[in-house]
Amino acid sequence: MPTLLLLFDLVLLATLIVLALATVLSPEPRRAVMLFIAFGLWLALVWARLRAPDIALAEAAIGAGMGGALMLAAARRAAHRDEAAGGDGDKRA
Amino acid sequence: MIRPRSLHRFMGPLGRLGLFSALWAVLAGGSPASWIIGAPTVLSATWASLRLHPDTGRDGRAGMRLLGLVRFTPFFLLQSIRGGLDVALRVLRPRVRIHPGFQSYRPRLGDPLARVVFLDTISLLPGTLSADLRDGLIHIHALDARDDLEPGLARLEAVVAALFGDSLESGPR
Amino acid sequence: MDQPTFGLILNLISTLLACGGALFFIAGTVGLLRLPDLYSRLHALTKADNLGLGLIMLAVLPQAPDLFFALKMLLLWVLVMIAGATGAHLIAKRAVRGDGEDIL
Amino acid sequence: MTPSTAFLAIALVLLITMAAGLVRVIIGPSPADRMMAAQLLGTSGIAVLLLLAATLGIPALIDVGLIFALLAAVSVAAFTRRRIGQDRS
Repeated sequence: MPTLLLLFDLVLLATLIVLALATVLSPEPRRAVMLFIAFGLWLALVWARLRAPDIALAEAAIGAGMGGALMLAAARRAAHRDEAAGGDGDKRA
Repeated sequence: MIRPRSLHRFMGPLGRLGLFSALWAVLAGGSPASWIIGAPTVLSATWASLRLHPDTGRDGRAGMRLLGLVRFTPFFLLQSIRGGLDVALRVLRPRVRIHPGFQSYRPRLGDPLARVVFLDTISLLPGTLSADLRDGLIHIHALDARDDLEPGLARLEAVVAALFGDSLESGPR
Repeated sequence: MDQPTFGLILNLISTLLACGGALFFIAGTVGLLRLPDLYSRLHALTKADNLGLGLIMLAVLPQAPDLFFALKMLLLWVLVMIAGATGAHLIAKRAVRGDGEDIL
Repeated sequence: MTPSTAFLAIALVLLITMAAGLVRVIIGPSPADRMMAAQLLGTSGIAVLLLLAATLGIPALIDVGLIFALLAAVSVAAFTRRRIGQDRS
């Protein structure tokens, strides 16, 4: 059981770090937002594993939920403005 | 036309109040102190739902029927198990065996709420996914478009119609 | 039947159900990665996942501390099913109509 | 084998499945694919939370699962929202 728990923690942490890196390094705003939502979910899982359900609740609701929805809208608007300005849209990836 | 009498109407103000109260009791874990927050919440939820969806059903026709629910639930569970097994077996074999494509179906359900339930349950039926509802025609994506989906959909529609006490003879809109 | 045997059988059933649930989750993810087009992937997502969650929920159900917890779990499953089916329909509709695909 | 050990092992399997699903978030190709993968993440996350709640003995974790379900619905609705005036249906 302890070994299994350690393995669980290692997978959880490794994926969290990979997700954070992928989010920060993503060149496309909308992909970054999607990865940010996934990151928020994952971080909530980490808090749950640390026996802190209240913080996990806040992270999932505010960090991933509200923040993600707002950032989706913002990314959409930014891409729209780029396109309206005759730019190359969000095809910079 | 003689309409089947609703045994349970969830659509009236009192019915909604009861429903939201039950929901709160489940969410809050039945602690009496939680009703300090729960009572205002339940009241405003009832108010908001009446405001957003004021149609309490023409002479109670839109009410959900207990008998229909008893018939609907096992049908739904069985179909959802079949749907999951079907898609899992298709995906897990070495060569994925699908012939995706679109078909369309004309629903005969008149009640808007019943239509929403119908659309959602189509997605849980084996091999079908409701993609669009336009001009009274449902566009359905099928994993195997060579099959005829008509009989299965008609059966599902009959079960949903029974759930809402809706008659299929009313025709499209 | 005495108490320990009953508990053992219950545990066995729980474990089997959870394994079945995990199998459906694996099938859903494999479908998501293998299937060729968006609509087919949606099929794998909605069906396999809802069933997988249902089985896992049934497995955890005997461990529930009280009745309210069990009811809450059932409620959670129903909500996920409604949200999943509606979400799949919305995503498919958006793809069929092709609106906003270039914006986001 | 006690069920809690088995539950933990299955939670680990689900975690690995979720990590595999992340590949779809990263490669896309369309935004809808990414959204779908995020939804899968939510559902599997709820399953992991349920298993953790049973293994660690913290019933409150199910509330986090409820928020996950809410989150999936809200983000899909935000994602599929159409611009006003684009489509009148």
